[in-house]
Amino acid sequence: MTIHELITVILLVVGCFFFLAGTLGVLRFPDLFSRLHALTKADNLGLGFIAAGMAVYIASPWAALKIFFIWLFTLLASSTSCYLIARFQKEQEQTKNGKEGE
Amino acid sequence: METYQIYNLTSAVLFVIGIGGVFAARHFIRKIIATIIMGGGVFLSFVSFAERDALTFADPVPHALVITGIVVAVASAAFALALARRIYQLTGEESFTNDK
Amino acid sequence: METTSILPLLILISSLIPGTLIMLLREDQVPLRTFLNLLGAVAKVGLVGWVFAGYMRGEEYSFIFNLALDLTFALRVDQLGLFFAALSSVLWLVTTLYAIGYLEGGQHRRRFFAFFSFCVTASTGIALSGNVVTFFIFYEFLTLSTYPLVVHRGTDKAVEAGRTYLWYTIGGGTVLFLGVVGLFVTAGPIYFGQTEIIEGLISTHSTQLTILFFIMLTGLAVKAAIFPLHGWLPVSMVAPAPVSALLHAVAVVKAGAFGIVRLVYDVYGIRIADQMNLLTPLAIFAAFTIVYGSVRALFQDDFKKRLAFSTVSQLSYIALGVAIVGFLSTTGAVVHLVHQGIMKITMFFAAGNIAETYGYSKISQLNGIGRRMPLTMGAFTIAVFGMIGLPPVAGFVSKWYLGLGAVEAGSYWVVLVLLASSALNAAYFLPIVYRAWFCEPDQEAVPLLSSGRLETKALLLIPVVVTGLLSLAAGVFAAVAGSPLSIAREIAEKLYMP
Amino acid sequence: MTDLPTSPFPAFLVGLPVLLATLSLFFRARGKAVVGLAGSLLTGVMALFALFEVTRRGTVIHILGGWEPPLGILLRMDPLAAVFIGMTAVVGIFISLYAWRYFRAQEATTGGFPLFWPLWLFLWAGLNGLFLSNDLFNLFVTLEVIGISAVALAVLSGKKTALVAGLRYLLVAITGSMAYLFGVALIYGSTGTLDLGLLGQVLEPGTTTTFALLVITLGLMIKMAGFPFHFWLPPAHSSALAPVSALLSALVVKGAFYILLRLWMEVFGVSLTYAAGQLIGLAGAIAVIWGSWQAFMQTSLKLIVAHSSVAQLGYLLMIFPLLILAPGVTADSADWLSPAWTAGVYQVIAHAFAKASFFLSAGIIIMALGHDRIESLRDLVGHMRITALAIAIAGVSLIGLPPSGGFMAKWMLLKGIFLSGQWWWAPVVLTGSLLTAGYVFMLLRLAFAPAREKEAFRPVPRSLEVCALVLALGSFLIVLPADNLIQFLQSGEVFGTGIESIMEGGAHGND
Amino acid sequence: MSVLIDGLLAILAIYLALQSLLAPRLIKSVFLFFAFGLALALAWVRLGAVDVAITEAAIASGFLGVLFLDALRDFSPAFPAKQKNPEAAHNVLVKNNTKSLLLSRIPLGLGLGLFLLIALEAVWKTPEGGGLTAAAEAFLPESGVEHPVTAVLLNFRAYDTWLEIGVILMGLLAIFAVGGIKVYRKPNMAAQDPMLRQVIMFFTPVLFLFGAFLLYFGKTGPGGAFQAAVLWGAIGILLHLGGKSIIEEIPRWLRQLILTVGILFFLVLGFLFVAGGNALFEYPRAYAGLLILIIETLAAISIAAALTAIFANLNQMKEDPNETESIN
Repeated sequence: MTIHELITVILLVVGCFFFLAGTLGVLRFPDLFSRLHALTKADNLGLGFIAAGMAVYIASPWAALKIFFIWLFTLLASSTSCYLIARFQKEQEQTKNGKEGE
Repeated sequence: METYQIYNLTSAVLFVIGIGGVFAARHFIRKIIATIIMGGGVFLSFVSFAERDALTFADPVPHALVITGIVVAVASAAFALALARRIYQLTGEESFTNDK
Repeated sequence: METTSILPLLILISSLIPGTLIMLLREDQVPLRTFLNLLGAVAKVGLVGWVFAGYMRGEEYSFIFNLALDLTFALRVDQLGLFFAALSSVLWLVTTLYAIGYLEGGQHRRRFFAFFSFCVTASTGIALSGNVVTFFIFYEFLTLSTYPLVVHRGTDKAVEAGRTYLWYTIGGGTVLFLGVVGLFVTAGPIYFGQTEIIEGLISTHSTQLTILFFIMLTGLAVKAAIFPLHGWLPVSMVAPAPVSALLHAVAVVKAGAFGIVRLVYDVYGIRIADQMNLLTPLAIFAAFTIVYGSVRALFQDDFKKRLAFSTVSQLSYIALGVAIVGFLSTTGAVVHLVHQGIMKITMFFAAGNIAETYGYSKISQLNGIGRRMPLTMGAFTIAVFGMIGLPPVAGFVSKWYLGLGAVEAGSYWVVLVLLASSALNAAYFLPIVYRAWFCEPDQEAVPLLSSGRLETKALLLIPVVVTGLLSLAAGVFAAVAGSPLSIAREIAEKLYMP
Repeated sequence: MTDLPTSPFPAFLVGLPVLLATLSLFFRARGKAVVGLAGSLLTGVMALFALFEVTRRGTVIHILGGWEPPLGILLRMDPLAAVFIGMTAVVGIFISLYAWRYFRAQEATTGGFPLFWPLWLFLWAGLNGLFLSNDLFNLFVTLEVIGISAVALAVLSGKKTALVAGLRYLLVAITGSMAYLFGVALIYGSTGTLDLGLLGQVLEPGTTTTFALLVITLGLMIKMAGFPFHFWLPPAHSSALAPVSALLSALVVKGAFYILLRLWMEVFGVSLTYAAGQLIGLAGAIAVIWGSWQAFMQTSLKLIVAHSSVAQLGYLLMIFPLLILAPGVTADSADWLSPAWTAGVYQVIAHAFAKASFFLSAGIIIMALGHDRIESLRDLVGHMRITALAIAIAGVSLIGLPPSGGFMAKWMLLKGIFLSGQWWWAPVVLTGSLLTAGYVFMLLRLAFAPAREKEAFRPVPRSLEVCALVLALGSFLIVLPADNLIQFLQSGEVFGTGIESIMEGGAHGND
Repeated sequence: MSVLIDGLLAILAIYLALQSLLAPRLIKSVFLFFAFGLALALAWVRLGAVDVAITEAAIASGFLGVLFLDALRDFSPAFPAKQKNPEAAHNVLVKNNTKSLLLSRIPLGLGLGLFLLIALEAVWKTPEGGGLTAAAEAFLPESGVEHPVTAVLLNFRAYDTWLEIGVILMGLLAIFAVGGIKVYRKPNMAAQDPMLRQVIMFFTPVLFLFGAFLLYFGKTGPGGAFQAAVLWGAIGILLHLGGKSIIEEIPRWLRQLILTVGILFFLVLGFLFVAGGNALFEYPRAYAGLLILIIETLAAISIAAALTAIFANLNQMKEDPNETESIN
C-alpha cells in the first residue's frame, strides 16, 4: 500500500464517519431544524473528505479541480435548500398560528 | 453472472412493480410514479442489452432509444401530473373514486 | 353468361327514384308527390309488362355488378321472379291509389310515401334477385324500409309494435345472414337455378348443408310468419291500412314465403331437398301453423287482427305446398303466392274503408255494414269465399291443387289439414259476412267522411273493387293462358320436367 | 425491401401537419383555427395524393436520413398503410370542417378551443407516422405522440368528468406503451434489429419471443380498449367535445389495432399459437357482447355510442383467432387468411365513418338540446331530419345490414370464420349484430316517437348536419370500391415474408 | 466484487421503487422516487451508459422530481388548496398502507407474481441478438460526430429525435389544454430574499456555461441537446421561481419562436433535403457535423423553453390572474 492509497483510505474513512454522524442526526434529532443542521453540516464535511480522498487517489490537477467544483456546487445547493426548507417550516408554523394559507 | 444479466433481471422486476403500482396504487401521484418505474424497468432492459453487445463501445442505439424514451415518458408524466393537480384543484379528489 | 341488360335495374329504379325525390320534397308539395308516385307505379307496371313480354319471346335479362371479389350483385329475370314482381308492381299501383286516398290530410305523408316506394323497391328486388346474396340484401332492405311505415302513426302503441316487428325481422335477418354466409363459403356464390352446385356437394358436405338449410329456413320463416315466429304480424296491425295491406299481402310476408320457395326449388333443388329429408319438418310446421292461425283468428274481435291471424294461416299454404313434393302441390304453392295476395289485400282494403268511413274496427260493430257499403263488402265477400276455397274464386284453385298434390304425394293428412282449415276459415269469416249483410245495424251510423254519392271516397273504393274483381277473375279464368295458374303450371313444369 | 421505389410523400405526410401545427402556435385564437383548418385540408388532400401514388406505383418507401435499416429508420407506404392514411384523411377532413363550424358557433361562450387545432394536427402527424412506420421503436414514439395529443384533446373541454376520464386514459395509455416497449426491448435484445421487415426474417420462436408477443399484445390491447382493458374508453370518449370524440373513436384506437395486425402478420408469425389466437378472440367476443349490452343499457347518447365502440373494437380482435388454425386442421381454401384480415380493415373503415358520424350527430344534438339524454330525442325526425337520417344510416352500418360497409366487414368476417373452421365465433358476430340493432333502433324508435312535452330544440347550423350525414353516407359508399380496395390491399405483399410462417402453420397444422 | 456492487445496486433500486409506491406519506414517496432515479442513474453508469445517466438524473429524476415536489403543495395536507373530500383524504392517508394493499389485492399479487416469473425467464433466456454496435461503428465516421450516441440520436435515428422534440412541445400544449395550475407563492420572492437572489445570480451563468459545455461536448462524448436543455431549463425555472422575471417581458412572438425553433429548423432543414432529392434528415456528409451542432443548439433552446413553460404553467401565481394567459 503506497502512501497515496493510505491517505485516500484515511480521508474516505473520515468522510464516511461524518456521513454516518449526519445520518444519525437526521434519524435521531427531534425537530426539523436540528435535523437540517446535522444533515447539511456533517454531510457536506463528509463529502469534502471523500472528494479530497478521490482527488488524492486520482492525483491529477484537472481532476482535482473538477472534484473541487463538484464539492463546491453541492455545498451551494445544500446550503440553499437548507435555507429554503427552514424558511418554509418557519412560514408554515406562522400560518398555522395565524391565517389559513389559501 | 454477467453484469448485464443482473440488470436485465432487475428490469423485469421493476417493470412488474410498475404495473402493479399503476393498478394498485390509489393516489394519482403514486400511479404516475409507477408508470415511471415501469419505464425505468424497460429502459434498464434496453441498456443492459447494449452493455452485452458492446464492442469498442457499448451499443449506442439502445442508449439513444432510452434517451428518447425517458424524455417521452417525462413529457407524459408531466402532463399526467398537470391533470392530477387540476382534478384536485377542481374537486379535491386525489384518487379515482370508483377505483376497483 | 347472358346478355346484360339494364331493364331489371330499371324496374327497381322506377320506385327507388320517386321515393328518393319524394324524400327531398316539401311536405306540402302534394300534387308533385302524387304525380311522382303514380308515375313510378305506372312505370313499374309497364316495365314489368315489357320484360314479361320479352321473356315470353325467349329473351333473357340479367344485370350483374361485382361488389367485392366474389360477392356479386345480380338481378336476373326468371319466371318465378317475374311472377312475384308482377304481383308486387300491380298491387303497388293499386295500393298507392288507395294510400293517397286513405292518408289525405294526414301527417308525415312525405315520409310515408318515400318509404312506401322503398318498400316496393325492396320487394321487386327480392323478386328479381339472381343470387342468394342479392336476395339477402333486399330482404334486409325490406325490413328497414317497412319499419318507418309500421311506426308511421307515431303513437306509443305503434312504436311498441315497431319494436316487436324489428326484433323479429332483424333477428330473422341475422339468422339468415349466418346461413347465407355459410352457404357462400360452402358452395360459393349460388345463382338461383344452379341446383347442381348443391347436388355436387351433397356427398361431402351433407351435414353442413342440412344445418345451413334449417338456419336459412328459420330466417325466412320469420317473415313468412310460420309458427312460432309469427308473433310480429298481428302486433304490427297498428299500421295504417295500406301498410297492413301491403305488408300482409305482398311485401313482407311474401318475401319470406317467396324466399322459402327459392330456397327449396332454386338453391337446393326439390329433388335434393326431398332426398335429404329437409321438407318434412317444414311440412309439419306449416300444417300446424295453418290450423293454429285459423284457431287464433276465431277468437279475435278486432277486424284487422282477425285478418292478420288469417294471414298467418294462409301463408303456410305456400310453405306446405313447397314442402310436398310433386308437380301439383308446387303449382298450388306458387299460384297461392299470387292468389292469397290479391284476396288478402282486398280484405284489408275493405277493413280500411270501413274504419275510415265509419270508424269501426271491431267485428261486433259491423252489423248491417253491407247495406251501407255494398261495393266494399261485395268485394270482401268475394275474397272470403276465396279464402274458404269456394269455387270459382281464386282461393279455390290453389286449394284444389294443393289437395291434389297431397293426394298425389300420398300425404293424406295434408288433405285433412286443408279441410280443417277450410272449415275454420268459414267459421271465422262467414260470421262477418253474415253480420254485414243480414244483421240489422245496431245504431244509426254517421259516416265520418263526406263522400257524395259513393259509399266512400272514390280513391278508397276503386282499389277494393279492382282487387275483388281480380281475385274473382283469377279463379274464373284460371284455365286461360296468361292467368296466374297457367304461369304457375309452367314454373312447376320446368321444375319437374327439365 | 430497400429496392422498392422511394417517394417523398411519407416524409411530408408526417412533416406537414407538424409544421402547420407549430406555425399555428404563432397565431391567436381565431388565427389558430384558420391555420388549423387550412392545415387539415392541406394534409388531407396530400394524404389522398399519396394514396393515389401508391395505387399507381405500388408500395413506396422513404429511407430517413439515407440510413438503411437496421441502423436507420424506413418509412414504408404499402397498400395497407395507404388505405389507413386515406381513411384518416377523409374522416379527418370532415371532422375538421365540422369542428371549425362547431367551435365557431360556441366561440362566444367557450373561446372556441383554439388549442384543438395544433393538437389535432399533431395527432394526425402521429397517426400518419404510425401507419408509415416500419420500426418497432419508432412505432412507440408515434404511439406516444398519438396518446398525449389524444388525451389532451379529450380534456379540452376542461370539465371535471373529462379531466378524470382523461387522466385514467393517459395512465392507461402510458402503461400500454410501456408494456409494448418492454416487448420491443426483448425483441431488440434477441435479434439486434427493430425493422419489421428484417424481423419477419430473423425472429426465432422461443420463450423470449413468446413473452415479447404477450406484452406487446397486452400493451396494444390496452391501447385499443380490448376487453378486459376497455374500462377507460367509455368515460373518455363520451366526455370529450363532439369532434374530439369522433376523432378518438374513429381514428385513435385504430392505431393500436394497426400495429397489432402488422406485428401478428408480419413479425410474430413464427410464435403464434392456436391458444393465443383463441384467447384474444375470446376477449373480442366478450367485448362484442358486453359492449353492445352496455350500450343498450345507457341513457345518454354519447355513452351509448362510446360503449358501442367497445363492441365494435371487439370485432377487430375477433379476426386474430382466424389467422391461426387449430392444430391438425387444414383450411378448406388455400386463402383463408385474406378474408379475415381484410375483414378487419373493412371493419376499421366502416366503423370510422359510422362512429365519427354518430359522435358528430351527438354533438349536434347536444348543441340543440344542451344535453344528450336519449328520452329527449323524441321527435328528432320532426326537428332535425338530416341528423336523424345520419344516425339512422350510421346505425344501419354499425348493425351490419346490407349494403353498408359494416355489412361487408361482417360478411368477410363470417367468411373467414367459416373458412378457418372456427364456426363458434359466428353466433357471437350475430348476437352482436342483434344487440347493436337493439340500441340503434332504440334511438330510432325515440326519434320517430311523438314529443311528450315541447323540447326546446335550438337551431343548429345546417353545415354541421351535412358533415355528419356525409360521413354516414361514407359508411355506405365504401362498399362501392370494395372490390378494388380488397384487391389493392392484397396487391402489395403487405406483410412481407413474415406472413409465410402463418401460411405454413395453416398448411401443416400448428404445433 | 463487481457482481456484488451491481447486485446491491439492483436490490437498492427495487427496494426504492417498492417503497416509493408503498410509503404511507406522499412526500416520502416523492423523495424515495428521487432516490430511485439516482439509483437508476448509477445503474446506467455501471452499464456504461453515461448519456443515459445524465439524462435520467437531469430529466427523469431532476425535472420530474421538481414537478412532483411542486405538486406536493397541492396534495400535502399542510397546504390545503380547498376543503378536502374527507373520504378521499381517508383513502390516501389510512387505507393506502402496506397491509390493506397486500390483503385486498391477493389476486393481483398472485397474477403479478406469475407474470414476474415468466418475465424473469424471458429476460434470462434472451438470445444474443448482437445489437447494432458493429453497424454504428462502421458508419460513425460518416455521421459527422464522434460520439456514437449522438450519431444515433441526431443522424441515424434523427427522425425519432425530431418526433421526441415534438412530444415535448406537445406535452406543453397538453398542459395548456388542461389549464394552468395556480399555487400560492409569495410574489417577487427573489427581490425580498437576498439569499435567493444571490443564488440565482450565481447559478444562472454557471448553469448556462455548463449547459453549453455539455452541448458542445456531445459531439465527442456523453452530453448533448437534452442534457443541456435541462440545465438551461433549470435557469428558466429558477428565474420563474424568483418572481417577476424577464420571461414575461419577452414578446409573444419571440416566446413562440424560442419554443418552436428547434422542431421547425430541424423540419425545414429536412424538407430542404427532400426538395434537393435526398431523404428527410439526410444531411450532406460534409456539413453533417456543423448542421448537427446547430440543430442541437436550437433544439436545446426550445426544449429548455418548453421545460420552463411546463413548470411555469404548473406553478402560476395566484395573486396575479393576468399571468394565466402567459402563452396561449
